[in-house]
Amino acid sequence: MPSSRKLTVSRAMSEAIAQEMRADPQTFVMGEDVGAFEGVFDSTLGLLEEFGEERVRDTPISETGFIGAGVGAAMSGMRPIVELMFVDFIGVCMNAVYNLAAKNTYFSAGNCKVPMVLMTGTGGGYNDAAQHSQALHATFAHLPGLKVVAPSNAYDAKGLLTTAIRDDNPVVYMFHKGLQGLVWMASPAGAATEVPEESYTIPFGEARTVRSGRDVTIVAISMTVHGALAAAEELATEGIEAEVIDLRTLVPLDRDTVIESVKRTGHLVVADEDYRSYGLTSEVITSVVEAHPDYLKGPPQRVAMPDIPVPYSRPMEDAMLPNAERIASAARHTTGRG
Amino acid sequence: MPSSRKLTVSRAMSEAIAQEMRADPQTFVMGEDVGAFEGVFDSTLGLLEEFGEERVRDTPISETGFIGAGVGAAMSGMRPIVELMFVDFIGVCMNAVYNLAAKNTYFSAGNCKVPMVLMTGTGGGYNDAAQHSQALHATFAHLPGLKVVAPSNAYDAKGLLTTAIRDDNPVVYMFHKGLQGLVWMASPAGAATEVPEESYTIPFGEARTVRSGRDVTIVAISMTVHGALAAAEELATEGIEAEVIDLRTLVPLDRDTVIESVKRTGHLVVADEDYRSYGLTSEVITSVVEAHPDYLKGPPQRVAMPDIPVPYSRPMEDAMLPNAERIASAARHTTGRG
Amino acid sequence: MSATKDDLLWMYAAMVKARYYEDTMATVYMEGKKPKFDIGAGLVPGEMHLAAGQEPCAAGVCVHLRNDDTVTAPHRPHHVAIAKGVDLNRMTAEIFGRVDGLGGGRGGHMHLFDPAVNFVCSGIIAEGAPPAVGAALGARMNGRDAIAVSYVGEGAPNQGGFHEALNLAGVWQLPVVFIIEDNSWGISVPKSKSTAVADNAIRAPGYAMPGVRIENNDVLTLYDAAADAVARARAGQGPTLIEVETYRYYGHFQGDPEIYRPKDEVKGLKAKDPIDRLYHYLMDNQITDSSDLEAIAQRCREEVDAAYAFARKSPEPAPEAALEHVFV
Amino acid sequence: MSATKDDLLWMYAAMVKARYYEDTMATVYMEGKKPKFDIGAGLVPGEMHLAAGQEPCAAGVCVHLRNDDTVTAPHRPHHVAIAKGVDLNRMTAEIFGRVDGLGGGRGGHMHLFDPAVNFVCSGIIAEGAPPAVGAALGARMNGRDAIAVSYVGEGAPNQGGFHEALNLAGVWQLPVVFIIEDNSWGISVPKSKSTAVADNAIRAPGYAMPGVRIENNDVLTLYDAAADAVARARAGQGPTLIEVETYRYYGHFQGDPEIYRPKDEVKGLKAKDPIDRLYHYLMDNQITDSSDLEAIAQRCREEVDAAYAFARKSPEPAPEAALEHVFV
Ligand SMILES: Cc1ncc(C[n+]2csc(CCOP(=O)(O)OP(=O)(O)O)c2C)c(N)n1
Ligand SMILES: Cc1ncc(C[n+]2csc(CCOP(=O)(O)OP(=O)(O)O)c2C)c(N)n1
Ligand SMILES: [Mg+2]
Ligand SMILES: [Mg+2]
Repeated sequence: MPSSRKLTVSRAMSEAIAQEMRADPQTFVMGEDVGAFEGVFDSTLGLLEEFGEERVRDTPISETGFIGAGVGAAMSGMRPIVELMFVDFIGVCMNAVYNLAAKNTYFSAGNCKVPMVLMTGTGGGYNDAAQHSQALHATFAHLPGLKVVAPSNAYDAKGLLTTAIRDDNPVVYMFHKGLQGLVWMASPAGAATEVPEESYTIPFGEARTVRSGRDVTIVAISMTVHGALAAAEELATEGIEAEVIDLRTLVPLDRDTVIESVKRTGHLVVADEDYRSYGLTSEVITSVVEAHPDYLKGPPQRVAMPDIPVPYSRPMEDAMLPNAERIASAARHTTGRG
Repeated sequence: MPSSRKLTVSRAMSEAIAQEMRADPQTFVMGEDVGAFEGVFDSTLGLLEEFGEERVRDTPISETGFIGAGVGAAMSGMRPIVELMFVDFIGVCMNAVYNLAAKNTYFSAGNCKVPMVLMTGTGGGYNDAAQHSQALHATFAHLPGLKVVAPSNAYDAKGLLTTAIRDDNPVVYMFHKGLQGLVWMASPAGAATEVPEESYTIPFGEARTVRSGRDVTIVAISMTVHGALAAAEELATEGIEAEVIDLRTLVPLDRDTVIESVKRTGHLVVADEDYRSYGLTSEVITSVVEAHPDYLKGPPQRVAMPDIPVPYSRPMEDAMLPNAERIASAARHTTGRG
Repeated sequence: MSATKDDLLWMYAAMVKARYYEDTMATVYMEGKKPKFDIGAGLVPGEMHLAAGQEPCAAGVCVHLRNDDTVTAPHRPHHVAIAKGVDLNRMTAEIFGRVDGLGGGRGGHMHLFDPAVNFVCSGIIAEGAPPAVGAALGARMNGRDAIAVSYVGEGAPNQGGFHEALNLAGVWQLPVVFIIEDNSWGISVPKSKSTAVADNAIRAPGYAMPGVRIENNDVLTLYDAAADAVARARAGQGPTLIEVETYRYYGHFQGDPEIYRPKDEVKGLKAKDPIDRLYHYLMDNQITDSSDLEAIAQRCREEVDAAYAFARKSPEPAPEAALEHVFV
Repeated sequence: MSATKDDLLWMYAAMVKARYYEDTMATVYMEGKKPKFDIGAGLVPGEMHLAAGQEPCAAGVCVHLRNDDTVTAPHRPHHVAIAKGVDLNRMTAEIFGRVDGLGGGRGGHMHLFDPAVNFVCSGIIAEGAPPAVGAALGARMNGRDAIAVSYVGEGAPNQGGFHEALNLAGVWQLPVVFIIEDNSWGISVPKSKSTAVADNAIRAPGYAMPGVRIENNDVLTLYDAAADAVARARAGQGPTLIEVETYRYYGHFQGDPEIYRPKDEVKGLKAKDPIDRLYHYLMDNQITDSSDLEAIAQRCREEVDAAYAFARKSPEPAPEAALEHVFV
């Protein structure tokens, strides 16, 4: 009988990694503070103890070096899982990701492959300011050759990470710090979930309809899924039934599930913690409109971080982050009930 | 009497820089091969000779170093113009741009400013493959704190560059290699234009309607402006009158001009050499739809680089780049005349 | 040892002030975070990196600097900011996220910008090194004899941007002094696991600059080495690299469980506390007396207390103010 | 000098083949680009970086390598690819952008991938250094004694990623050999303007590895130095840095106006051509005779000619094939 227990996202991630490392000796973890510290955001809990320093490898603060080394290791038959501590640090190493990991398969017509996972912490909400609070979803999703994953809960976190590790392509796995279930950072109630003990995968490119509803479609990802669900509860008390879709992956993007939902609801809100312009929100809205310009019965809404650096101070950050209130109000607006 | 002569984009750029360097001793140029070589894409023609090595400064291949140095120089009162030879190289130095140049003004509540221009060559079409042919417009435009400019012709190139140099904010000035008018690379006829000798500015955030038309709005930028114009000529012979809008800047983005045009034409095609997903095309389409969901009478169309690394081989690259034919066919499709 | 009495007392004050500032912050930071520690809760949210123990690195260098010299500091900036003369009230208000903060609450403790004394800092490792080169370049191009000092931790020299900055400063022979604060830890990673060499000064010849290593967190030898480096820079004789062995008393950030370091490491470090040592040096050499030193310490504490009081009183920013100052 | 006759003749062949390959390419590249040079026109479009003159760097190192050793090469890769044994037909077809190319025409001359001999290259400066470290790490983790060699030009050591790779290789003591091909130019920028030191070998101690400089493009001294470096790496004794003084006969890319370098520089370099010198060495020391050497050269030319013929005959890819192989 398959058993499960409630796990935080970080425990679910660590478990996925441990299971894959047990199954395949070519799998290893590398990054800053992934060893004795067990990951600054607990993504490598228990791994050093079980697998030792060679396979759970602390690195210097040399992201270009060790991510590039990950690519080289992956191309020579290993399956590295490399951590970029905060996604904000991508600026020092983006080349290794988008010019190297993302393109070598193509350059070689598939004769070389890069089975590497880059896992990285995203998001704000705990006042860490503009160099430690970004989501940057679209920064990765815009660049071809990378699969991009951003789970909202522990069940998905484990299944998607297992899929990522087994994928023969480079996968950017973006975990939200505020969903990890850290003892030192608040996380929403829905982030920790029942998680099966055995290993399982979740296919990329399949959004999950988290809540069904007939009046408005709220598309969300990562942290905003929780805001969207809270907004849906609130809206339900007002007689608006929201359908909430958790995209789970940005690349591949499950446009069909969104389109099918909007066909029924006629209204669309997209909630994303990344910056508003040139991001996920416009990609989702356009995907619907270009397929079926007549599905939308009201103006689609974006709820996203405005085009500003993430502010430090609590009142400012709170007012800028997408949250249940802003999502609900967008839903009211587009359905004409605001 | 103000005089003008026909200039290539590269001569127009070099002239703008020279005039600003004459006017302000704090202005200087720095980058790889900007001195004796006069810029790999001719952006610094004649500058070494006139201003000398100190103000026209060849750098090591250290983009993080010299762009970061540009930020430091700018914050200490200089007005550096820094060249990143190919935009594709942003991966080795993105941090200096988006975490440093783009955010210091905000962090300091405007007490510090970063009057730096980062000029960089974009685009494909001459078979230079996936690490030397990207447009990456949205990669910059997505990140707050940067103004992003991409001229399509010599007149705009000079005026926008002058505006950029005088701006007290960091400006990313993206010039398309294929528009420069290099002796060793083909460029479209419309790229070189009459250019006034005296200095002038063009405000950011003002799109230019290059051609008026009542049937369909084609929004373009940089190289795709020329494809859009050629498409419009072609469409005119079929009785479809296209309005062509040259955005000129991605940040700020002149949404109003596009919306006003689509209000009249009811149809929208967006042409961009950058990757299709999570880019300019969806941003423009969404900007129209969220403002006025009823303006569009047909499905909006994106003509962009597919989500693939830019292929090397000529038949493949030719088939993937946005061109007049693909733009015209998108216009026919959305107007129902395809 | 060449330090004048004035310089010695100035350094003593800078160190005492920084120490008291950090110890106060350690307490203040916990306000509203008990019984359960939540990084986003309380009076001062977000990450907090304190520099208690590292004061010599700040005082021994900044004593030689002028307002028009630029300093770029990393994520652990308070001691350097204090030694550089950053406005303490507005700095503290910034850390509190208040309207009177240096950035009106937009930046917080890793993003302190005080143009009056040319102080900047940033949260990305080694990010400050290239801008220091740029500031030095600007000064030289304008014929000014201002210099720039770039501070980083010992984890940073393995970051590409640091290397690029050193090479630029070397090839252009710019007036930059690079200070590496070697507290032997980069979060949980010891220097021996991050750095191919034990002593980063070994790398200096690779950039055509002198390299010096200061042992034992000693402010007096650092004073001398920095005096040379600053003088060379000001005279147009090019850059210098100085690595300082120093101590980190607190965790990497407040809340750090510190599972990675030996329980008694800090106790051992505190036994050779650099402020105590300077105190005894001043006393033993009869440079001053204990009442004088106590008066200095008292003034420092008052200044720090006043800064915290200022910050507490400063209003919270209006939420929509977040939309301002993206551009000037 | 320890090279066996076999090794000497192997190096001679590798150098002759590479030279003939590049000289042929220089001609072929111009097909369809006359009278007006247009980089996007002709049989072989795009940028073209030729390595004529730099053959010793390739031959003197790769002579010591096995198929399971990894080589990462930069934008100027042909001579190294040839010495590493990359499939010449498919390499040439790739440069021609044809279906039989190593990447089916997707990559072109800067992106040659031949997994059969573990050869990769890339167009971003220093981008190959970290992957070489990773390949070496993979080998060691699997208990294999394969090593990795990273090639860069002398412009690349000032790029952050190169530094990070050297430190990683040093701190983890991995089997990597770093080769710097110092042709003294980074496009138009001379080494003296890009690099704080004249000799990059000076930087090696900063990464806890030996550093060697080979003067005068000499394949024989390089052979020895590389033998040591490869042996050390294979034996688990860690990385080595070798900088080779070498010559670039052509412009940075084909079409380069070369306004930045003295008109007679290349003439001077050709007077001490490394292939000529090896030829005379082999003759003078009676290691072989001229007919043998001519036979070798003849075989090389035939192989190269065959590769170009193969490429010419290979079909153009279908346009829509561009959409394939983004993912495996
Ligand atoms: C590019 C980058 N990588 C990683 C981090 C995360 N990080 C912040 S501080 C730190 C350790 C820094 O160590 P060190 O340079 O020795 O400074 P210390 O904290 O000891 O003062 C790390 C890894 C970062 N801020 N930037
Ligand atoms: C990060 C990066 N910056 C700039 C370039 C452009 N570029 C290509 S080759 C080159 C010069 C390289 O010089 P060197 O390393 O000496 O190699 P060589 O061309 O002499 O073989 C430059 C600047 C690049 N490809 N990548
Ligand atoms: Mg440290
Ligand atoms: Mg060179």
